[in-house]
Amino acid sequence: MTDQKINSEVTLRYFAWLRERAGVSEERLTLPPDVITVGDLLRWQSRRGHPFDQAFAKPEAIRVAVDHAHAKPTSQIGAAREIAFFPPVTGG
Amino acid sequence: MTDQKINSEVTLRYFAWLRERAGVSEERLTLPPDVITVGDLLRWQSRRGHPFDQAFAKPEAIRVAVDHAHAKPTSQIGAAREIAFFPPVTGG
Amino acid sequence: MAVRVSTADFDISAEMAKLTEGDAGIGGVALFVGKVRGDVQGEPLASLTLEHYPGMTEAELERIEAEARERFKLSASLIVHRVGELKPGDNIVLVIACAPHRQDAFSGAEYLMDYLKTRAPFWKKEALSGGRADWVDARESDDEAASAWFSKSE
Amino acid sequence: MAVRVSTADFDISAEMAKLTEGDAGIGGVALFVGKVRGDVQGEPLASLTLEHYPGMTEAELERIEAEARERFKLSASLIVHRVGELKPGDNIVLVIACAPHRQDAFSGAEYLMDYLKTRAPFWKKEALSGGRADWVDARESDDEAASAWFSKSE
Repeated sequence: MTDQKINSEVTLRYFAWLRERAGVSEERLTLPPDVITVGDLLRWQSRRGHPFDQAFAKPEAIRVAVDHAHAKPTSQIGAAREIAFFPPVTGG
Repeated sequence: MTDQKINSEVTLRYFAWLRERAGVSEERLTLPPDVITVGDLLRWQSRRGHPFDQAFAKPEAIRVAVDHAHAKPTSQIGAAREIAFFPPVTGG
Repeated sequence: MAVRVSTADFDISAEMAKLTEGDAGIGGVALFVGKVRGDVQGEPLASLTLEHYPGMTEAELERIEAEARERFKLSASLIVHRVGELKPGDNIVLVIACAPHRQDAFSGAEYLMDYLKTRAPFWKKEALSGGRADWVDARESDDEAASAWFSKSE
Repeated sequence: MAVRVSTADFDISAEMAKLTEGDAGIGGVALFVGKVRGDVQGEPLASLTLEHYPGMTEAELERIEAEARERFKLSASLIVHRVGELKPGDNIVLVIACAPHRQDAFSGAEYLMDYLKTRAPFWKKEALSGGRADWVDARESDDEAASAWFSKSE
């Protein structure tokens, strides 16, 4: 037994070309305990194996929202319930 | 007989409070030969007697259009057919 | 490209549909509607009467529209201005500027309004509910808004 | 104040009437309509498909609207954005900003559009008539238009 914080389950969502390349629109999983920030999460995705390694090969082209709000690489994931990955937005 | 140019008849029009103060919306007349510019015309109006003297007492508050185009005090009247007097515009 | 002076109200959707119909190059449409406010510095307004200079109004609006069209490469544009007696809440003016991209559409509509306000021969007379009626004074800020275009680089 | 995401088209006149009804303090209404252009760099467009992030879209649009309302003292405002498959000439987005005076209305509508374009989670996919379909790239000029508001004093 350790005191290490155990992350709870989180929903990951994917949009636009990221959804197409990841081959999934939504998944529920428990993140590893060393994934603390949005930047950690992007690195984890890029090392996750096919097809995520290719989808996340250029993390600078990917935007992240935590619980429906834009987040930065330095943002803490904390007790987030939903994290989304997508390219820069092109509405309007 | 002199060579002096004889002005032909011109229509003068008045709008908004200038129309109300001048007591006329439109008149046709021949301007004196020494009225060459818009500035001359404003001076002539201010010396024309009641009610024009009062209507034209503050020429800086009056705008002039010659043949449907905004004119300056230095603009030549030339062979104008219609000259209009009005306060600064307030549309929109 | 069109200008119109009218006692009747306008239908914004219909005017925009007419203006954009058949031109698939239009990506942005900016519109502005000026309305009669219900009070003048706190005193209730009974009605607003708009006088204009028939003949010059149309000529001046067409000049303003031609300038905006040239400056912002507008695909289409429209100015409709009402005259006569209007009530609080009534529409006064409609401008529409269509362009391939949004910035030109916005700039075109603002330019049309700024110059319409300083150059088109319309005059407003406000009748207050107390019975007094006064001609509206021209606002210096309108002249400033129009002359600011001279110093803009776009 | 309202935001709406919809597959259906909007009626500009009806939306504006609902927004201004009963508020006699409104003197200016600025509107913007974004439309689907018929070609992509010269190649004919077959259709444009808009994807969005339900839940975040509404939250982000409401944040943008609250900022514009506060910054420009808007009397009322509206954002309607369509999603799904659209054809050339179809409407994509409507923003309306109502204010006592025209400059705040114009600035409010421009602010809403600038931030909607850089922050609201919508993505466009263009299907060309030749059969190719590509996700639209974000334009750097959109980020610049939005960040320019930080340096504006108004």
